[in-house]
Amino acid sequence: MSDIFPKWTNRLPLMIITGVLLVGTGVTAGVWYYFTNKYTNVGYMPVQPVAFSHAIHADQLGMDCRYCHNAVEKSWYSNIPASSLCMNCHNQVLKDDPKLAVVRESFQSGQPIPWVQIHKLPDYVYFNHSVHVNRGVSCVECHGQINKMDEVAQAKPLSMSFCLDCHRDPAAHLRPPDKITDLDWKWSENPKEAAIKQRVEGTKFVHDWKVESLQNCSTCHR
Amino acid sequence: MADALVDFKTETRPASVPVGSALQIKAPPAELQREPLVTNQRSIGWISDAIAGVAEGKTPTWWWIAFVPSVVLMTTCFTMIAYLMSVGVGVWGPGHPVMWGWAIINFVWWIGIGHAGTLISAILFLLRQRWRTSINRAAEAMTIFAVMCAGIFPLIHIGRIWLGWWLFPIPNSNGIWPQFRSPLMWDVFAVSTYFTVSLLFWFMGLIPDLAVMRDRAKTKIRKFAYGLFSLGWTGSNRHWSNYEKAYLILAGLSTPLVLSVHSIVSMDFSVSQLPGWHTTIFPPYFVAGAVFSGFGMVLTLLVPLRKLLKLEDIITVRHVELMCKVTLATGSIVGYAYAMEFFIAWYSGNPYERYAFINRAVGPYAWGYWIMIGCNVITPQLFWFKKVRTNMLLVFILSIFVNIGMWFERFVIVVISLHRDFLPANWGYFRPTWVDILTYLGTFGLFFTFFLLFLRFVPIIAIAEVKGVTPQADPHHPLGGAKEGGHH
Amino acid sequence: MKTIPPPCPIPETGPKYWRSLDQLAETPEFQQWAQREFPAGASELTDPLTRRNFVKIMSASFLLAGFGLTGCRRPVENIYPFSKMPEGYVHGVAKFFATSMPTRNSAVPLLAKSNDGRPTKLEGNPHHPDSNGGTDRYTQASILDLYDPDRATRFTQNGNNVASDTAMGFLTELGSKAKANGGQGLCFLAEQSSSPSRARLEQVIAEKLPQAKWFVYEPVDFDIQRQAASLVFGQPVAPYYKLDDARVIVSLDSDFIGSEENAYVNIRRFTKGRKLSSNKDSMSRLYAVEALLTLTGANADHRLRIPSNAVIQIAALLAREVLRQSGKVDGAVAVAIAGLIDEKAIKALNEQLKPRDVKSSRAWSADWINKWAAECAADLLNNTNRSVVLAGHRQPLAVHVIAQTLNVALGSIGNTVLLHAAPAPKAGNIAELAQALNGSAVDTLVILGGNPVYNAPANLDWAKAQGMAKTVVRLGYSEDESSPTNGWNLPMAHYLESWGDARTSDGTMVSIQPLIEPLFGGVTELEVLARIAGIEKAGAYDVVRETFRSVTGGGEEAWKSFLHDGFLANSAAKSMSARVDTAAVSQALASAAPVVVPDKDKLEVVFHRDYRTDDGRFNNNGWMQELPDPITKMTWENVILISAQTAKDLGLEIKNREDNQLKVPWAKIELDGRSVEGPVWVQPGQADNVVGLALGYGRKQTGRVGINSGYDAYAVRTTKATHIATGAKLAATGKLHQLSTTQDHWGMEGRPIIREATLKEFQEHPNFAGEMSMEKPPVFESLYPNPIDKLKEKAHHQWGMSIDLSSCVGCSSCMIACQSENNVPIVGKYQVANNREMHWLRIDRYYTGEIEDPQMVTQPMLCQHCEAAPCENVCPVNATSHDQEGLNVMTYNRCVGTRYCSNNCPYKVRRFNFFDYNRRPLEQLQGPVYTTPILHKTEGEWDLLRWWKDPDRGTRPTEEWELLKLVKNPDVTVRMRGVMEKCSFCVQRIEGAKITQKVKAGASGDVVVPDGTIKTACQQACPAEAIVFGNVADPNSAVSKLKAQQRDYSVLEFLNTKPRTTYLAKVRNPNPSMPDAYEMPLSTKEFKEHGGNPFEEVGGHEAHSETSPTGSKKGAE
Amino acid sequence: MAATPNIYGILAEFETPADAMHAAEKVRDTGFRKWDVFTPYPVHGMDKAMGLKNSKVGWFSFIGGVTGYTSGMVMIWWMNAVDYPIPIGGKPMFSPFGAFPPCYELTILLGAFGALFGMLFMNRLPRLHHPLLKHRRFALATHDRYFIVIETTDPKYSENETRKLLESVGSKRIELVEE
Repeated sequence: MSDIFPKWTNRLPLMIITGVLLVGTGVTAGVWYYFTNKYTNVGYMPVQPVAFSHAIHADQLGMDCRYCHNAVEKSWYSNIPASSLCMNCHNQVLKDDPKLAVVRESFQSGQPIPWVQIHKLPDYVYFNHSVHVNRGVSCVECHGQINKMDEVAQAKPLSMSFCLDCHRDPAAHLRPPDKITDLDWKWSENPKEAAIKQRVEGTKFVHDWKVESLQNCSTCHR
Repeated sequence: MADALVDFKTETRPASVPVGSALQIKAPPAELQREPLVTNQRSIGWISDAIAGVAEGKTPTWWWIAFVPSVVLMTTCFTMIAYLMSVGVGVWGPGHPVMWGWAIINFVWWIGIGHAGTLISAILFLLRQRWRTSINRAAEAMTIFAVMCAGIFPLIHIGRIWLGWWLFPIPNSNGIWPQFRSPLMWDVFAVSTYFTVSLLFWFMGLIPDLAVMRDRAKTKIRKFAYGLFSLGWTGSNRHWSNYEKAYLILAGLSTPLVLSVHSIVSMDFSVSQLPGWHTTIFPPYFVAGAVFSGFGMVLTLLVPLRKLLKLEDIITVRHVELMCKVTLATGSIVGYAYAMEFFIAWYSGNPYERYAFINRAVGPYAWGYWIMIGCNVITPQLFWFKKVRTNMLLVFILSIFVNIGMWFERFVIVVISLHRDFLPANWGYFRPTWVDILTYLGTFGLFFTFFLLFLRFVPIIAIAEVKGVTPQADPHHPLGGAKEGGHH
Repeated sequence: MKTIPPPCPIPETGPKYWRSLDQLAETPEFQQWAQREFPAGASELTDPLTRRNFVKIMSASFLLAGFGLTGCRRPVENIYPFSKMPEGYVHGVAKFFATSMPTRNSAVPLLAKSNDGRPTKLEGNPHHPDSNGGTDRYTQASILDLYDPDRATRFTQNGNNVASDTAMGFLTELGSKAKANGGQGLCFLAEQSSSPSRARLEQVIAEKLPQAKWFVYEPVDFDIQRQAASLVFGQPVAPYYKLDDARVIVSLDSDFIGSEENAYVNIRRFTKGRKLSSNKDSMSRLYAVEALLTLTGANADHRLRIPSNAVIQIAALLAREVLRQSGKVDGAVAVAIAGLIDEKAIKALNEQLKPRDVKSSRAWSADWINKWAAECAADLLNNTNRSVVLAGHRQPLAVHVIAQTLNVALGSIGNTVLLHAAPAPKAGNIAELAQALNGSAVDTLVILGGNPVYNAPANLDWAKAQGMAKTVVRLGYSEDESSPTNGWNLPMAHYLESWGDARTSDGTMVSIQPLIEPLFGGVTELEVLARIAGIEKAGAYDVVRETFRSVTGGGEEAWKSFLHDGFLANSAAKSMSARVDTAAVSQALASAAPVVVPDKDKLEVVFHRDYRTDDGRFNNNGWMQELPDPITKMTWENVILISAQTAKDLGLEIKNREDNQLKVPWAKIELDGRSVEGPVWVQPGQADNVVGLALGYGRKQTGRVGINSGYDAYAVRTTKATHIATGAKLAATGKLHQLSTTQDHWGMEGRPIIREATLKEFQEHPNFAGEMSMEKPPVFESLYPNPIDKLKEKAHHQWGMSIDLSSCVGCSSCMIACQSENNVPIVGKYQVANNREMHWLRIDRYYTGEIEDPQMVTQPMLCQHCEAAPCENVCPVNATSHDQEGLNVMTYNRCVGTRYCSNNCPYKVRRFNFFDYNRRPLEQLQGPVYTTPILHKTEGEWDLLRWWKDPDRGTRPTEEWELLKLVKNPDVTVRMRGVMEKCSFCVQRIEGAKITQKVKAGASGDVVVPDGTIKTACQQACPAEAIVFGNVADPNSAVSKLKAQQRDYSVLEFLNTKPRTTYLAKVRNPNPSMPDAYEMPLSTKEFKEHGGNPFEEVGGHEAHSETSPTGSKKGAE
Repeated sequence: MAATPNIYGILAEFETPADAMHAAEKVRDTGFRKWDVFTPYPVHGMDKAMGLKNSKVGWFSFIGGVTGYTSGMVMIWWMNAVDYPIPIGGKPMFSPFGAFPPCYELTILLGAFGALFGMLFMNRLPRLHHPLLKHRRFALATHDRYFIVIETTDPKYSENETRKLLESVGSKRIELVEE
């Protein structure tokens, strides 16, 4: 009878249990990491048709975000500037640079530049830029230090729980309205002090501006 | 060690048994005779032979005749599910205001059927009803397959089947959890627990019997398969000691489980505020109904099976009678519940409540209501008569009526309550579609495919348990070898 | 750590989702496409970007939605910014433009919402002097026509495609050729229009081409109002009714709430005269005399049902009484009117009213009709200067003449009836044109709009007549029955694509400006006429601009404000005084036709304008087709309406088993040798021996929506009797036909769902509505506090709604507005029969009393936003929940579709997407076997593959989907199959307003949205102002004040769901001296019969505990 | 003590449960430790005859049940009331009553796991390879015979004496079982 099952099979249950535990942990950890926005979206850096550098424009030249993204305070949508806006400067600066050929061509032909969209939310999420930037939420909260990026990459997961982090505790993220587009701004160079100040000032903003900590479904889904 | 095979038929018969009266042993003294659970004084070895023989012998023709259509029906079921998933729930009948239709009816019906298995194996075990041993294995198998059929429906009835996993508390990047106030969440836990525990219970009971099969196996594949699943069971008494304790605990756990599952299923209705659903009587009424329907189904299955498999000595007329009595008792409880519902509706003074019940009896679906009353309240009353209980054909027919009646009970609750509720402007009607019907019939294919496979490969009666209840298994019984005056 | 993903090739086309599609502008594909589609118009693309040109590009670019790309880490979504930014354009912010929708002789002033260049929603223009922002259902639905995939998309000559330039060139050529012979042989057939520009062009053509002839045809013609007034007052005038100033209103078959012109204005004025803020207020009283049960009759305090051709008798009876006591009208008129009275006919009619069932409790007497008229007349006389008599457009001239005479006699002229100057059109009618055609006197026939082959009187055999012209030029909105084979078919531009002008009923001049360039290059009537007239600047814009200059003399500034406001301020017509032209009146009365008392073998036929498809113009409009008729609640077809008694007499009884199989007899109606077949339906309250045939269905050549819907009543309609005919026969064919209704149970079963009282009862028992509530259980503190109560303290608003059932007339405008605002799909006739219609807001209609003469009540039913919502706690996945402002929110993307919430909703206002209604074409919603994507191909591509490439498009043909998605509101998620949906109180508007307020607040705490800022779509569309929405936490808000009224009640209050939507009970105002006076409304009586009594002082609660079971089925059979 | 290493033990066969039980009592009284009785079904009274104590399986089940109940309550409380409290139907964020049904089910589920896996653990099953299972007569242990096996590793084991003992208690057939 037992010739079917050699002696080593008696160790089988232990081996199976160990194996299942190991594989199970691995799969769970893998799914946890690789199947979430933190992995699938963060770091997404597609090749853009024009090698536009935010680092040069926003950081070195000190241009305000809203010079180009001028609808951000008025619309749910933060617009990508039209080629004509690029040409405001670039018909003088670097006007013959080959890197800008696509922009010039677009301006002349009227055909838009096919920028690749990076920050994308599902259609059923109604994120509104204007209400955030007008009420003390900086660009940096969702887009990261885009002013340091030569090529834009997604910095934050932009998942629902990412949104909830801020919505549950707005005091930890609000800043003075004039510092919204200053992506390097900090309450203090000393991180400890900055944290304390953020808490104190943030709580004050929440109170004074009547900021609601909204985690209702209707806040984002309609 | 192929020669290690033992020919059970020739070598192992107790020496005391004369060859001529092949499978019989001497009758005990008259004063010791009780109504036997195994008739014709069969020996312990015979029990093994008879039961294991079912799975070992040549596949009978009737099995194929039953199996082929079952597989066809099962395929139909899966085809219908694929059609449903690819098109939408609209291929079924539900609409405004009857948003649940056959799917939920079938779910409750199948899960109710499942209850008999657990009841037989757990509650009767705790109550020391030893007659359960010859039917519990098949009843448990029936439970598992019925719960499988039942479990399909809540899963496929939802609009976006591929998101069904949202009903489980799995961490996700949306940071959102299930809503545990919903009876449907309770259902998820109840049904999955029920299925799992039933399976464990069944499997545990199977371990010694699979060892029997292993030890009788002649082919390598059988040896391997039975050997693997019997987990190396030897029949050690030290093992039996733990085993019996565990079995007792499982029976103890299954008893409140079986009561809770249908109570929770009933809460799908009673927690709502719909007239006809919003009733405190539902949990006991549902449990009674479930047992009623479950016994109905056990009878439907076992009455022909004992004949086909020649197991009349193990599943005796007495067993059938006892099950008829349980059916009679639970059927009466169910009938009482129907009456009570009407009384409470009248007594409540709530016109909406009253209308809901009057509408059952005289509304557009009155036919459904009266089928239910006829099958569930009137037919079981025939079991008062011994003549009916012992007439196998009649029992078989009546058990089918019970099954039909209980399906209609769920139809009455789900559809008739929903179709006319508070605002008359909403009132509507429900009609099943061909997909509803084929899906439901398809689950019979699923059920019988599994059940027939179970008949072929697994001992359909708990061999060890049946052995344990025979007098010759009792060391204190003369047939068990005890000396005069017993021994303690 | 992260690597740059492998470079994805740029996909061939742009974004996939229509919401992000707006981000697409110009692409090479578009250019190619445009050149292919608009070979003539492609050059325009190089024009400087004006707003509308940009809009055209935007819209057209949607048509490029295409193919996703797989194989990369995630599909690449490209963003296409503008190459050059249009001025003043902020991407993503909706804009509103004033415009108006032209109707027959009038217009509806509008504010049209434009999302990134595509109009998505229409609202009334509240700044217009004769508008409160309400609209009618036709207006709300008209936006869907813009995106109708079946509209005409091409220019054709003899059925062959031609370039638009060729076609327009032909018109110019036609004009110059005609000029040579003075327009000999040139005929125009137009629809009615109030456009000053068209009038001007008509004038120009008349001058340049004196031999050319004008004809006007409307199948449903309201011009009789003007004709009668002009006749009575001896000068060209048209009446305008100020119903709000009237205390007594008598409708002589005038469905001024439903099917008359400018019903939305009438509703506003009518309900304004009946608003009650407390039991001290008074309200007007409405008497209706009619054959069919119309919305007006349903809202009347007293209603007399009588065959249509006999209405003149009631008019005469009234006039006799009134003129006897009023000295304002010449005695000769009184004599002429008295001469019309046919006592024998009245007696016969009276006999028909007599209840035949001995068990009937209906009152009746031998002089019922006379008494009714006498008391009604007495009431009118008691309210001189404050009463009004209206005659309906179906009635002959004589009735209108009597009505205006009555108005004069009652002193209404100048008070409740204004006379506005209205010059008579110089045009022939269609019969004359047919004669000319048949006499081969027409070389070129220019048909401007309309659909004469379908709707011209049957005896004219128009299809043949039209073929007699040498050339037919037809400007049509779709290629339909009237598209000529012998000539040109020009696609007509939708009014939202057109320049134009019009006048509203009060005479105010309104502008029509395009929100979008014509999607398929359609042209307007004005452009066609201008070309033929040989006007140099023949663009519609130039024509309208020129008209504006010539009419008003206004310059650029005035023009700009005209466009901006949408109307010309102070341009309303002046009220004129007039006196009765006795001779003309007497003459008109003398030619009145004698009354024919119909019987079951000689039935009277009434052709009526359909509440949904109008005269057929909305036949291919899915919203209208699926809108249940406000009275019959039938969808997707018209029915042959007869009374219960007539049905019995003719053996056409209908067994309504309420089992989703509404099989009714298919009957044949014969009239003067012509016949048509259709399904018979019993209409409670309809006069006996009268058959109602709704126009607008049974079209032979229409779009994919309207095809196979209903029967064609035009087939038996002749010039002899355009509205009322007698001598018809109705007989069963033996066949049965299944109808689709949204409500097959008629009675309220004595339940206090709609609560009613008479004005007198309301005055004496102001709290009657509350008294009808069920006995409350002894109230204990809730075991647990409602978490909402805690959130309320922190939230800035608490939303609620109040619906005044006294004001709701059941017009259903709100239903279409909701459908338009919230992207509510249509499901088709088959699915409606399965009770799967998707309307978030429905209008429940109940009849009470006997089927012969019931009272009808309507109730808008939508999500009640219960504070203790039963739907929420049964959802296993948190898909429906509460927000802190008291909204019951539905998160579609979380819904798995258990449908439990719907089962547990006592109001059953939740709707489930049983199929992908947005992605399945209608014909695939026809069961019982539905196509499965596993086995089906669309446009030659396997559905699953197609789905993989673009999950949104589904199995709709690409062109259909690309067009239909343009009508979607981008602020509302388009729901997929398997999810539940319901009224959200227009949460997108609420959130939008809150965001706007917060953006405005910036770094301040001024975040509370002021009252009145947010209007829900239904509220905005409601001309009756019956729906009010707002912040209930603010005691000064409009909604709080309404909820504080005595009539306020919650439906099913005993369930303690604490609805945020409450109703104001309905109050009727019967005249106690009328023979059919009632002490309490019939529904209240029914409630009382079931044991309740709201009018007993001693604690209503005790009375209610004795309620008996409600098993009886009233009214249904 | 001098058992050959390839002998597992000595196997005595009995025909009736009574015989086996009496034999077991003798073996127990002799003081053997590493021995066992093998029966086709649990023989009533055999535990006592072998001198076995009450099984400890119950504890596994108890621990499982307690774990199930508490983890259920904590999970539901944390998910619905702490991590993401959403107002639902006017009901409290957490109530032990609403949470009871799932917790009840979890109690049973983990209790059942405890019972089954506790039993398997106590019995050191699955053990697919066993010397007895190779023995040809032993297959009858699941049929209708009763066996007593005394292992060679038992300190009291001695082939001859043990065999005699087993013979004395009535076994008709005694064999050695190879490892």
